[in-house]
Parts: sequence; C-alpha cells; structure tokens
Amino acid sequence: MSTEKPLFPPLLRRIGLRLGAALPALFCVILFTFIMMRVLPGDPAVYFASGPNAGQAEIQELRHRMGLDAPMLVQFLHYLENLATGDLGRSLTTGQSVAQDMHDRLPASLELTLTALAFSLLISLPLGLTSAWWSGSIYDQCVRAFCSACFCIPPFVSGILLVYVFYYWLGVAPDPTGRINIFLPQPPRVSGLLLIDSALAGDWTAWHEAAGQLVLPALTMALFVIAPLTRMTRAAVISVLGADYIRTARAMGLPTWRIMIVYTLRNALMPVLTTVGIVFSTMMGANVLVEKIFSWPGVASYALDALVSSDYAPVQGFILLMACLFILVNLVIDLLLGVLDPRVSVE
Amino acid sequence: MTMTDFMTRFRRPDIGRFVRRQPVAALAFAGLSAIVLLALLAPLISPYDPLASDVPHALLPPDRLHWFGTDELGRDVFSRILAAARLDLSIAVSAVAISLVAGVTVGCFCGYQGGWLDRVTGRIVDVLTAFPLFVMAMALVAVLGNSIANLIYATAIINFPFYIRIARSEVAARRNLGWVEAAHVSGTSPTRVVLMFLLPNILPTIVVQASLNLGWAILNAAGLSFLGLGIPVPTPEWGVMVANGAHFMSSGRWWLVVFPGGMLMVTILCFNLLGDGLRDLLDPRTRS
Amino acid sequence: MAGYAVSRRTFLSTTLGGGISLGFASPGAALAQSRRETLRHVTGGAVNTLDPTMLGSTRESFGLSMSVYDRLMTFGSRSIGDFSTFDPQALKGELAESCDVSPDQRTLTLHLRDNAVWHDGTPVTAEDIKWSLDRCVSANSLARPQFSSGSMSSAEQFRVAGERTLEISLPKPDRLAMANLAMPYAIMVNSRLARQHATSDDPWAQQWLQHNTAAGGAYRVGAFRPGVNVTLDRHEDWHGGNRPFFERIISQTVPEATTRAGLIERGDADIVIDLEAYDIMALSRRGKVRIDSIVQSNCFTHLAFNTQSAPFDNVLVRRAIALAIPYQDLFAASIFGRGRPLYGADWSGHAPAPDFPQPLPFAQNIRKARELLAQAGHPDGFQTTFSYATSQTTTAEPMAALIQEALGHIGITVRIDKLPDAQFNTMQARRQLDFYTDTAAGWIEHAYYFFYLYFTRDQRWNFSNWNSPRMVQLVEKARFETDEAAYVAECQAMLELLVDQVPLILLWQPNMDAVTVPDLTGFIYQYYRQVDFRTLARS
Amino acid sequence: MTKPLLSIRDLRVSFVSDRTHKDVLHGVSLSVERGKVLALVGESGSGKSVTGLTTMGLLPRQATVTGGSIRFRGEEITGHVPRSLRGAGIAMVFQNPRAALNPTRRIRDQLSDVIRAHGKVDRAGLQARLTELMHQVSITDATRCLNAYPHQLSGGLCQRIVIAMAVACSPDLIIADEPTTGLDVLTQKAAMDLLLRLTRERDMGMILVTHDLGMAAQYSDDVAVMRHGKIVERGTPEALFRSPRNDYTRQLVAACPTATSLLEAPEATVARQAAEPVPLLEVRSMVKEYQNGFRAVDDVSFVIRPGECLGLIGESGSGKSTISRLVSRLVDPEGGEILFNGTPISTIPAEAFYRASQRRQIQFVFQDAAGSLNPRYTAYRSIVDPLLRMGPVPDGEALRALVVRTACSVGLSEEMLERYPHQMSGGQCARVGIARAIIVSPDLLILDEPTAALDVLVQAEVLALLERLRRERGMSYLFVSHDLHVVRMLCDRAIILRRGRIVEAGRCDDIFRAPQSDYTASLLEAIPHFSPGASV
Repeated sequence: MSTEKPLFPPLLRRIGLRLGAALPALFCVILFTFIMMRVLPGDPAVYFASGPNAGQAEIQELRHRMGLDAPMLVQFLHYLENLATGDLGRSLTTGQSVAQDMHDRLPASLELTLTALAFSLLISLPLGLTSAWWSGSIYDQCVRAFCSACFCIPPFVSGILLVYVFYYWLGVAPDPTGRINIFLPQPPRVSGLLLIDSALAGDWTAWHEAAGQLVLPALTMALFVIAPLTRMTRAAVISVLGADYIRTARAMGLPTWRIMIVYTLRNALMPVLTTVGIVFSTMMGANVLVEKIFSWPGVASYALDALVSSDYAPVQGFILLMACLFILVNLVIDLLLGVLDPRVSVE
Repeated sequence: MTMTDFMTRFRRPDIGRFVRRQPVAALAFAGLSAIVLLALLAPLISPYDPLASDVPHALLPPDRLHWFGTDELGRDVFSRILAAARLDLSIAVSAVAISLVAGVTVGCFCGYQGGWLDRVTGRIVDVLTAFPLFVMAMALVAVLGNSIANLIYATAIINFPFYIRIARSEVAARRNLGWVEAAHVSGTSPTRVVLMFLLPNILPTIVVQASLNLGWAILNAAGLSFLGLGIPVPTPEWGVMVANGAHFMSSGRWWLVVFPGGMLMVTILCFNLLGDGLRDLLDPRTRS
Repeated sequence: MAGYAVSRRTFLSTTLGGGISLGFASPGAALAQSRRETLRHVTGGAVNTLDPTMLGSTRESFGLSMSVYDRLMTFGSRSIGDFSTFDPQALKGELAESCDVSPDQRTLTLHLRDNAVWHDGTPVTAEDIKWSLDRCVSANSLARPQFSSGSMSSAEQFRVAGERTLEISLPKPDRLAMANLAMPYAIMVNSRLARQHATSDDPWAQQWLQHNTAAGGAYRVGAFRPGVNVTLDRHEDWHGGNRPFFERIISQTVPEATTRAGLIERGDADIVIDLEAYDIMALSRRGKVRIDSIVQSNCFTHLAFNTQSAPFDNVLVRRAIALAIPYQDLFAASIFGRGRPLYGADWSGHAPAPDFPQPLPFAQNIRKARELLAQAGHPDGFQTTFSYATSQTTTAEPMAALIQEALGHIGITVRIDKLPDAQFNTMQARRQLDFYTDTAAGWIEHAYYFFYLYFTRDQRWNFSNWNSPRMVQLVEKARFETDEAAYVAECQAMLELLVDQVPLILLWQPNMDAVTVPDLTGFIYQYYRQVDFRTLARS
Repeated sequence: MTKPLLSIRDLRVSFVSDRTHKDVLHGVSLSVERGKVLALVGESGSGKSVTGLTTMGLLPRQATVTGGSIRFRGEEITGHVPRSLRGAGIAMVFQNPRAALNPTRRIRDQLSDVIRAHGKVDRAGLQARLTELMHQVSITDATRCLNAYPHQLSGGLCQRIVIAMAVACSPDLIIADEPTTGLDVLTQKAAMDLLLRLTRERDMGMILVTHDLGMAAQYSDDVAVMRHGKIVERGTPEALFRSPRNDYTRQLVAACPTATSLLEAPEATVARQAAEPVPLLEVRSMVKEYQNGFRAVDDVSFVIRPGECLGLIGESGSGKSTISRLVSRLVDPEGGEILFNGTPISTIPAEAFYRASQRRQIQFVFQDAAGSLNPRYTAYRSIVDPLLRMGPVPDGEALRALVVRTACSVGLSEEMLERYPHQMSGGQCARVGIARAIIVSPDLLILDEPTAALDVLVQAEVLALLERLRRERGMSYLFVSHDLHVVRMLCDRAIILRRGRIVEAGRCDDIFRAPQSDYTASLLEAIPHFSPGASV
C-alpha cells in the first residue's frame, strides 16, 4: 500500500520474532504434556490388550511395541526425534498415525469453531456496540442479563436442549451425527472444510447439508462465548466513546452511523480482536462436550477418547496442535492488529 | 481513587445507591444470599436424607411429599439439591480461593519485578490460558484420582494462570504510578510496597474477578462431573444430577434435570451478574 | 435419511419458511430407493481396525469383520420366543462346506466350498486357508492365545490335503477346537493379496491389513474412516450363506446414547444395539420402534472380591456380603429389570444344571450377614473401597450407591471409586482392586470354558484373583473330558464350589436390546455382542 | 454594532445523577459577534467548558439544560442543535489535538468525512477542498499530511489539522476549548496565531475557552471571567487585566505569574546561605539512555549548593523529569556520577536505595499530587509513613504532634488529616505531598512540576508556601518546570534543557534579562502575556 515504508522485511522480522519467542513456550508444552501423560494412571498396554484371552505376554509385547518399557528420558528423546520428523506417534484407538488423524479431524474442528466464532461475533458485536452506546439503559441491563444467561448454561445442557428441541421435537434440524448427511458422498477434499470444498465442487446440495449440520453445534458453542465477547466489545466501545476523537466527530456533525461504525467500532475492534484470539483457541480445545454431543469428528473429542483410554500419542499430539494453533492464531491476530491499527506497525 | 471509592460504596448508606445504580446486581446479590443461606441451613431444612435410597418410590414426579420428585434410586431431589448447593458452593469457593492466593502471589511478584522473569512468566501464562483448559482439568482429575479434593485442585490449577495474569497486569499498571514511587522515596522496601501498597489496591479488582470466576468454577466442576470426573457417587452435586437426569429426559422425567439444572444456572447467573455489577461500579469509564 | 425425511422437510420449508430450513435442505428424492437397500447402523463405539486380530481392536471391529471376512465355521441360530440368538451347539460351515471329525476326535478335515471366491474374484484355495490359519497361530496377535484354548498353537497342525481340503490335527481331543474356527479372530485371508503387502519385518501383513482387507466375506469395505464411520458394499459373489438383503451398510459412530435413541425413533437410523436401559424404557413406552430384547446368555455382571487380600481373603466376609446385597433393588435400579437375574435360585444343595452362568442361591438376609461378619471377626465392620470403570457408569453408579447404603447396615463403610477405564483395567490386571463390579462375556458357551477363563490362573480375567487348587483340578479335567456325564458332574461341582467360596457374586445377565426401525427383521443375538449385518432385512 | 452571531441568555445547566442534582451553570449570558474573539476565562470547574459544550449540543447524557436560551444566527438552538449546524454552523477545536483525531483513519479520510457530512462533493471537488484547506492552515507538505495517520504527525501539525477540520465547512462560529493544552510553548503560539488569523480572514466568531489569562489577554477582543457557573466580570482585556473591578478577577490577575511578578514571602528567618565550597549535590556528565537507544539525558552536569534553589526548565521530552528521577535515585543512570554531600550515590542501585542513609535527605514532590498519594491512605498516614520507614520515630503523642505540626506548616488543618485523597482538592493533595516530603527534614527537595496541575490561585499559594519553607528550613530545591515565570520567581539559578542537553545555565535574573541562546530567547518570546501594550 504505502510506498514509503518497506512492507516486507519488518513484517517477516515480526513473524520471525514472534515464532522465535514462542519456541521455549512450545518446548515447555511438549515437556509438560509428556510428563503428564506418563504420570496418568492406567497402563495403555493393559487397556489395549484386553481381549478375553490376552495374557501377560501380549501385554508385554504391546508395551514393547509402544516403547513403554524404555526409560523415561529415552522415551522423551525418542518422542522429540519423532516430532522433528513430523511423526506424532500412532493412535491405538483409531489405529492410524496421529498426524493422519489430526489431518483428517482438524478441519472438522476448525470449520465448527470458525462458524461458531462467526455466529458469536455476529451476535456479540452488535449487542456490545449498542449496549455500550446506550450504556446504563434498560436495554443495556437486558443485554447483560441475556449474556449472563447464555454464559451460565453449561454447553452440555444447551447442546442437549437444542438437539431435543430442534431435532426430536420440532424436527427442523438434521440428525446430530457429524458433518454431513451420511448418505451423501463427501465433496472431494481440498481444504477439508466442507463448506469450502462443496462450494468449490459446485455441489450445493452437499453445501446445504453441511451448513445445516453446522448450525446447532456452532450455536451451542457460540452461546457460551457470547458473554465474554459482548462484554469485551461493550467495554472497548465504552472506552472508545470516551475518546476525544469521538467528541470531535460529533462536533463536526458526522452522521451517527458513521460515528458508530467507522469511528467507534473500528477502533474498538482492536481489543476485541485480541479477545477473539483467546476465545478461538479455547473454543478449539475446550468444547469437547459439544463435539461429543453432536458426534462431531473433531480433534477435541478425539483427544478426549484417547485420554480416557490412556492413549498417549493423540493427547500429546492434540495439546501440541493446540499450542501451535494458539501461536499461529496469535500471530495472525498480531498481523491483523497491524493492519487495523496503523500505530502498531510502526514500533 | 476508584478503589477507595469502591470500598466506600459498600458502607451502609450506599446500599441504597448500589441498588439504584445496579438493580440487576443487587437482585443477584439477594439471590445469592438466599442460595448460600439455603446451603448453610441444608441439614436443618431438608425433608429427607439426601443419600437414603427408596427404590420402590423411584422416579416419582413432584408432589406434596417430594417437592422436586425423586430420582432413580428414590432419593428426594429437593434434599439432594440442597446438599449439592453446599458442596458446589464450597468447591467453587475453595478452588477460587486457592488459585487466587497462589496466582496473586506469583502475579504480584512478577508484575512488580518486571524483567525477563516477568516476560517468561507472561508468555507461559499466555500459552496456558489458551490451553484446552477443560481437557487439562480432565487430565488432572484423571491423574490425581476421583475425589472432591482433587476436583478442587484441578479447578484451582486451571484457574491459576488467570489470576497470575490479572495480578500481574494490575500490579504492572500501578508499578510506576506516583504513589508507588512516592513509597520508594519514603524509604519503603519493595516487599512492603507490594504488600502494603499494591496488594490492597488491586484487591477490589481481584475480588470482582473472583466473583465472576466463582460462577465459572461451579460450571467447570459441573462439566467435569457431567463427564463423570471428580465427584464420587452418591454425593449429590448439581452437574452430576443434571447428567444423570438427562438420561431420563426422553422418558419425560423432566424434574430430574430442570431443578438441579435450574439451580446451577441461577447460581452461576447470580455470580456473573454480581461480578458484572461490581465491575461496573469499579470501572471509572462507565461512570460520569 | 432421504426417503421419508423429504416429506418432513417439505412440510418444514412451507411452514417455517426459508430462514431455518435454508441450512437444512434436502438431498433430494433420488436417494429414496437406494435408502431402502441401505442399512444405517449407529454405535457408541468405533471400528479401529479392519483386522480383528490386531492388539487393541475394539468390539465393533470384531462385529464388522464378521461381515467382511469369512471364517471356516459359523454358529447357527435358534429362536427364543419372538427373537433369535446364536446357537453354540449348532456349528456349521461358512467357508468350509463341511467338516469331518476323525473318530479319535484328533483330526478335523475341512472341505472348502467350491464356488468360494475372494472379493477380487480369485477362487479360495486350501493354500489361502493354510496361510490364514498359520497367521492365527504364528503372528503376534489376539488370535494366538484364543487358538491355544482350542489346542491349536503351531503351524504344523495345519496341512493342505487337496486343492480345497485342509486337515487340522490336534494333540488331544479338544471340545473347543471347532468352535475356535468360528471365532472373530479366525479370519480367512486372501493370502496372495496379503502376501504382496507383507514385508520381512511384517511377514503376516499386519500393518497393511489394519486399513485394508484381503477378504471374501459377504460385504466389502467401501470407505473406512476410523472412529467416524465405515461403509460396506455387498459382495455379490458370496455364497457362505443366504444373500444379504442390504446392498449397502453404513456403520456410524455416534457417541451420545441419547442421540442414537433419537436417530432410531425418528427413523434416521435403522439399528442400534448399545442404548442405555433408560432410553430403551422410554422408547418401548412410546412404541415407535421395534425392540428385540434377548438375554445375553454368554454374559454376566458380577461383584468381585480380591480373594487374596484382607478382609476378602476370609470366606466368611465374602459370604456375609453376599447376604447383604439388596439384589432386587440393584436389578431394578441399575438395569431396570432388563435382564435375567443370577441370584435368588433355590438349589436345595445341588446345582440343578451344569450351565454357567445360571442363577445362584443368594438372597438378601441382613441378620445372617451380620452374624457371619461377627464370626469373621469384624463385628463392627470395616472400611473398603468399591470400584467401577467409567464406561460402566450408568449401571454401576446406582449400584454403588445402593451397595454403599446396604453394607452400611452391617457396619461396612464403603468408599466409592470411579476409575477411568484404562486405570481400572490396569488395577484390575495388577490385582489392586479389592471390591468392584464388572461385566464379562465368554465367546464359547461351555461351562468349563467360563470357569477356565474366569476362575483359574494368574491372569486378568480371573476377576477375584482366586487360587483354588480344587477349581484348577476340575477345570483341567473337564477340558479334555470325553464322557458327557462326567463332564456334567464336574461342571456341577465347579458351580457348587463357586457358591460355597463366593469369590464373586453373580448379579445378572443383561439383555441385548436391539432397537430397530419397525420394518427391520432378522436380528440375531451373537456371542460377540455385535450386529451381524448379513441376516438383516427390510420387510 | 451588528446583531450578535451567538447570544446566550441566562443559561442554566445541571448534572443529575442518583438523585443528586448539581447546578453547574447559574444563568450565563454572553454574546459573540462575527470577526471577534470572546475569551471565557476561569479555573477548572468554573463552567467555561460546559458553556461551550452546551452551545454545541454535546453535553454528556446526565447533564440537562434547565433554563435560558441559546440563539445562533437568531435561531433558537437550546437543547437541540441540528446535526447540520455542527461543523457547518458552529465548529469546535479541542485540546490535546492528537487525541482529538481518530488514530486509525488517515487525515484525508477524516477531513473528507467532515466535508461529506455537510453536502455532496465529487472527487475532484473534494481534492480541491482538501488542498485549499491545507493551504489555509499553512501546511506546506499537504500530500504527506493527508496520507498520514495522526500518530505520524507532530502535535502542532495535528492541531492544524483539527483547525482545518473545524473550518472545513465554513462555520460562522468556532469554539476553541483550551486549544493549546498539551502543546509546547512554541507550537502553542503558532496554533493560536493561526486560529486568530482564520477568524479574522473568514469573519467568523470565536469563543476561546482557557484558563490562561495571558492567552486570553493576547488573543481576545472580549474577556468573560467565570467562576462557579457564573460570569463575574466582563470587559476588554486591557480594561479587565489592568484594572479588574471584581475581587476574584483581581486575585486571578495577581496570582498569574508574569515577567515581573514576585513571591510575597515573609522575611527570611534563615538567611540564604552563602555559597559554600562543598556543594550539596553534584551531578557530573550524567547520561540516561532508554532501551531503544534514545538518550533522554545526555551529558548533564550541575551543582546545587546548600540552601539554593535550582530551576530546571524545558519543554516536554527535554529530559527534565528524567533528571529529577535520576537525582532522587528512582532510576539508575547509564553514565556519570551523582555526588551527595561529596559521597557518590549513583553507585547504589535504585532498588536498594531505600536502605541508604541518603534516602531521608533527598525527598521528592510529585507533579500529580493526587496521584502520588496512596488512595487507601488517609492524609495522616501518607504524611507519617516516611517517618515510620526512615525514622527517627518519636513515641506516641509526640509522633502525632509532629505530623500535625508539619501539616500546619504546609497549611493543612488537623481535620484534613483524616481525609482520603479523593476527598481532598488538588491544592490540599499538593500540600500533603509536600508535608510528606519535609517531615523527615530532608536537605534536598526535588520538585517535579509541583504546580502544573493546579489552578492559578492555588499555584500561587503553593509557590509561596514552598518559598517560605525553604527559608524556614534552609532546604535546597531542585525545581523542575516548563513555566519560565514560575522558575524565575522561585529560583536563584536555572538550567534550560533541550533534548537532554543543557543549552543555557546561569542566574535567573541574567537568563531572563539577556538570554544567551536563541532557544531561550524564543521560549521567552512565545509565552502569552498580558503586559500592557502587547495585546492582539
């Protein structure tokens, strides 16, 4: 855009710095999860060699195959070595490599979370903006009550309730069994996000189906984060409204909508964006329950299943994935902030 | 100024003011007081032993004898809800208290010291807060074993970074304020500055966060116990009751979900609204 | 979903308008016909491998492999009232047309079906069968220990005796040998295809077969997404039994039991077998589905003690507890009476039949329980922990609460410990659980086999860690017993020993509740407790 | 006399919150004519800003107009200023220009927003208008400025942009609310000259809201002095400042530091000590560098002799505050030496200095008096705290007596001691801050702009207090300020700083009479003043 300042070198430098700073944290995460997974009670070998005739020999064999009989440090070094080559280990629950499982399932979680995020932003941005605009009014109090109400419904309750009402009772929602009508062929995988893939393939039936499947789980997820997002938006807008330039804009007789959108919301977006980053990564990992209730083939339910069966590799892989995702999301948000706020890109 | 303001607002003559300015929060406070009272008086007012089973009278709908009906073992739902209130509130309070004390200590120290230690802690805390905390809590309960104490620890541990973060930023924001520098000039030792100057001043903010956090802690505990982690049977707990009751939802036994679920939601709602109200009182931006 | 779903959706879009229904559009009526020919099976578990012998394979994998792979033998079926169940006595050929047993019962001669072909169209040969059986006893898999229970442990025991004939020689006559050939592990593999994917590290192609098949069963695998779904397409050249009705099977993982119940009730899924008892109650009350309730005859739920640790090493303590258990309440509260009680029998001293599991003569008698406990030296009771695994929560939780209460009456303080399955299994295998509940199912319904599996040897399935020389002796004797009367007597002796020593308390046999759409027929309860897709049909 | 552009009659405004009802304007009447500047002068809280905001219809929600009328161009606009009038009829220029501009929008867009808000313009027309505006506000580098974001421009440029915005739609009246707060003296002058020129050229009216009497005198045609929501005196600047009739006005004028004003202090009880060979404080080639390489203090050396008051003058960013914090050992210097009574104290790290014996002897008075008091301490605790920390602590009654005595000496009554900071006025807070510093009888008192946040009258009182204390107690002062007049009144010698370096040092009288450097000269020149004959 602007020709005076070289855009790329500082940009790349920023990305590099950010990623570099994240490495120690990443290592901590790896070490931490490794240790935690190992102190988890339950011998995975026993669990998996649980056929009625499996004896000690089979258990021992499985332990050996899983490398569980080596000293802890050796196991860890081995794990790091594998990580370096992109090998996250093998899941015993699905029998596939964890990397493959992640590759298969991450798009499902991403699609769900992104949709949920979009829903919640669509709801909370206007709510936050308007309740801040009329802060202290009855409307404001109502919005607050609504948000608190959304927040206090545990996702497991709201999920079950939504399914109950919209699927069993009204019958308007499709069955809560995954991402797309099971009888339809899946669109060829490009991005893994069904909405995108089916649109690319021009398969609008599939698109509608996939979109339909998304509505309820995304709404369940969204409900839970509406409160923090609205709260943040409201606070940000209120602080922007107190700024001198809003007063200037009013004094210059700018139309209200322009003050609201261009002057207020635009500036309030920056703190909101930071929150969105946190919300996004927590949603990705934390909504295990939603994925469970809607049989969503995502990474969180995958990790949960693995956790219950002491299948180490997927849980480690999952947490690592989350950490990487978090770093990535933060990076993206950082760059977005740079775009949104001209002041950031200068320092 | 805002802090003292906050404290003085709660002197008696200001209660009316609080009610006028924050009617919703005042209502929430009243509701919460009622719940706490019910929980405290539970052993006195509950009509039945919350643990005594009576299988022949299982799954009775609400009636004169059993106000909220009975569950699958014939236990009185009303008595169980009261007993659960006691448990849930104490879980939430102790979990929040533990993480608050630990988090504020670490956060104050880091925020005041600054430097590389602070930056490292900051980054770690950042990563931790973005962690799949719920999964982490699950793993923690799995590691530590199923017991109420462990549920409390798990909830406390995943809250811990949150308090570090608040305490850290609150302290860091005040570290260079005039009155802190004035304390240095007055010959105050750094420890004393943190304990006697900074801590009392950040406490109101922390208290507000804690009240919001209490609701979250209850929710978290309920979520974990919904997945069958933490609370051993037959201890009554709202999340467990909802989880069990959900099974009977489709056969029309609504009272097993509606009452405990309702209590759960009302309690969390009260904590949130109260915390929100307090925050608004505190936040100078929302005041004229 | 399409067929009848369409009308519902049409109704919707007219009443609710575009808003909501936009997202929930119909896939179109074109699928309606094929929907009738397609079976949608939903389950809480997941298929994790296509090779059932892999260590760690799930029960769903076993079930799936029954339709994908053929075995040499298979069990017939019999009717119990309106429903059907497998018949352990009626062994018949599947890939084998017939099986001759030599008079000394040490040689089995199997004749393969003439028209048997693999999925790729190549004919099944005795070489293939030899390789498959070798694989079972040689490869490091779950098949090896299973086969050893049928006295098959070495590749030398299998001999190709013709293009379509194979001989199995046994060291001793073993009553379980033939039944073992029908087990889920005994898959017959297209050896030519499998060998192409074998490596020197992996001579039995175990890696490759996890995600691929070299089979010749009634269905071939269309798509396999571990933990999500599997689709099967009918193998038109299959002759191992009657031609299956369904052209296509979709087996899908739906973790929430309530969701599965809803899918069935709304007709979106066709069959589900792993619903919770309370959902089945609700479904049956509303009557929109067909429910096949069949007692799982090879299965039992029990309370186990660690008979080698105090205080349960004292038989009096075990007897006292057996008298303190509120059986009726447990049966009603845990599984809503959906099963067959294994308590409260009237034996008058002797086991009436050589069967296991069967109802044992236990009933609640608190007064007597107190006396026994006092005799055992615990007049004031003691403290103990009752454990169960997370996956058993729905039945074990009310059970635990009732047991805690009941044992409280005789002074025993019970702490309840719910453990994640992995931890539970580990502790069970390491003998760290004192008092717990579990459910077991044996694949081969022979009384002696159950006793061999669950009451002898130092292995995980000896639930109560019971070391009774008398039991070991009886089991060893019964295994190779050729005299039927002696076998019956031995089995009865084992049963009586069990009642006397109470290493564990039998509670009940839960029902298999297969919930289907009303027009689905042909469900047969199978010992591996999964759906056999081949017999299902739409009326 | 033509018909007034704006006439306000008996305007009454009150703030309502939680049933409390506070009148802030009690019947204000004034009028502005085209081409003329009316200055509204008063201390903070006098209602001068509210008057401006009411005229614009920008009152906060809880404020209501309870009476009176505002007529603009003969039209009644009280309570409902049409949007079309704001910007196009009446425009406003705010203080702190950088904050008054939207930080995330280019200047071009912000100006265009204003122009488009009052009528359709095509692209070419818009560009022409922008160029013309830039020219009018004397911005030469128009393209760069238009494409820049506010943070990329200096404060002075930002203020020009704000002015350009204000005049963009050719309003008839400009309300300038403290238009130069936050600007340095030199920039301040430029901005005011510009505003005045535009007013004259375009024949607009202007209301100049300010607390600075000098500015009012220099740039207005009429002055109205406000106090407690009322106008107490009105008149031409000459008449008003030369011979104020009202008592309050008279006090104001007297308190305003000018080139000639002197502190009225009692005769010295302790005479100013003569120069002694050993200085109390000696700073040698001190350097303070920040992490980004910026040198806030660059090779600064000076001495303070016992009983002397040294003034440190500079604009914002000149490093004067950093020097005060270095000398008071709140931060560590990167180079150079600080000797106190001949002992080097720069070797003791700042975080350990609280233990040093010199801590008691070097005390500090902060710029933001209220902000330098622990909000949770009463005045008593704030004052007694240093004594408790550093001793010697007299026992029991004597301690309280000492605190009361000290408070008395700074003009605080005993009952004030039980108050919290938010219950005290700015002046009272400042007194507590001073009492806290002197209770341990320091030898050197560092005063970092102690009066910058105070109103003129209070400032005068505090300055007098400081002068008295110095004489009574024989302390030395390092007095940091941007206000040359204040420094001249209080200090013996002064140092002028610019960008971390000393540009001039010497006796105050010499510097002010005959500045050696051009910079000092231009600073002196730029201060608005109302000495006779200087107006307009």
